[in-house]
Amino acid sequence: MTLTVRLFGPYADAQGERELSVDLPPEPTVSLVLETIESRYPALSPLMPSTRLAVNNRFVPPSHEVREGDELALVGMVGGG
Amino acid sequence: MTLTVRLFGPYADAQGERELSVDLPPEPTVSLVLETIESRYPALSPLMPSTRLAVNNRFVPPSHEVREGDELALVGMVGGG
Amino acid sequence: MKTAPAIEVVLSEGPLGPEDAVRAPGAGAIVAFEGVIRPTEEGREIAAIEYEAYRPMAENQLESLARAAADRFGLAGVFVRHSVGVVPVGECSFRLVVASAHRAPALEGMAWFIDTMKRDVPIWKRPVFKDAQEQSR
Amino acid sequence: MKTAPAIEVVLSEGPLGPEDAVRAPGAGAIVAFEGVIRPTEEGREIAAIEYEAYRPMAENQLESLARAAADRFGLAGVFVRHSVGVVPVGECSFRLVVASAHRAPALEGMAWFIDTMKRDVPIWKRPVFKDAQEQSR
Repeated sequence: MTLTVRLFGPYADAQGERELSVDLPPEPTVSLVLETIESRYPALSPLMPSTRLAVNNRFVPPSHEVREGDELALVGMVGGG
Repeated sequence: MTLTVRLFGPYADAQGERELSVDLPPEPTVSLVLETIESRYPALSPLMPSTRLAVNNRFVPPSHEVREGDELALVGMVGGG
Repeated sequence: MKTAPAIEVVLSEGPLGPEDAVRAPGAGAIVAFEGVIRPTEEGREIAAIEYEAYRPMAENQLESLARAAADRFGLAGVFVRHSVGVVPVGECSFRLVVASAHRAPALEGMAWFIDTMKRDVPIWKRPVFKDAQEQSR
Repeated sequence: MKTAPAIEVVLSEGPLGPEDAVRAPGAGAIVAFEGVIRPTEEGREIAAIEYEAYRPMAENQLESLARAAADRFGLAGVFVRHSVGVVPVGECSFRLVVASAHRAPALEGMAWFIDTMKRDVPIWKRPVFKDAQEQSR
């Protein structure tokens, strides 16, 4: 399956894009999504250690399985306020 | 010398007066003033353990000597705000 | 060069009105604490709190506390307002505004100021109970 | 019976305006934190900060944080305002108002909220440097 992952702030700056399209086996875990992004997008890899995957506007455990149609985004390295 | 000591809040309530006139030897220390008040005014004695003597609008050490004309007040048991 | 902290202390009769915006150039954090009269005291309904201050000393102490807080926590500004006299339930009787470059010293300085104030500033409070008020009518 | 805490979260474009008075019945302590844009970042003069939010998630997270703070510290109300977009130096971009029966939980809840927000709420900031602005003219 192909997942679209939204990028904001430093992620968008580092990658020069607002979203990624990532090919993955069906229903991958959150861990697998993050590992795959880290290995395929070297521009993002410095940010990945502190990155979480948001699924449908929430943080979920690493073992959570991503489904078709879920809204995904990289979050971490925030600092509002 | 006779010193006048101002009373506020719970001190004024306990004593039923706004000031005390206390006879003391010349230039008594703050400790002596407080001890003398404690022994002569039983209505105030429950409050005295947490009481300090303010001299000319400041807290001073127990060994500080009080002079004629100093403004004195019992302070402690406050709780503004 | 570090500019001197802005310090302001005002005791005023009755409830405190709203505050004008505090401007402290360069401050990144402005924290305002308001003490509001609660409807009960010792489990009894009250109508108001009456504050009695030993006024010149209270002002001196608040000002030296404000300076001490500014020095100790590196604050850019400390602004203090306290009521004297009667303040009805729901009204504000104490306001402390602290301005600082960063958040942590502002919050720490505020907690320190209030704790110390409760101990060292000669302002006493006396509840005005509702039932006492009714009895005296 | 304990009334449910009042929770309010608003993200809005540009600098935050002044707040209306917060009314939280029974609260004895109202603490307001304001984050103001400082004139320098990493030692360089800035003109503004630009905030980018992953908006629905930021709102969700702020709201669940506000509820968590209210539960954890027994707060009567938690009111959150955060800017998105460009906020010039000296303007307010974040305001947190906490109402509580007593002082200590208000201050502790406030510190906890802000620390957690910095970690868990997807709002990113980007300095708009003065020199960059001049170069691009």
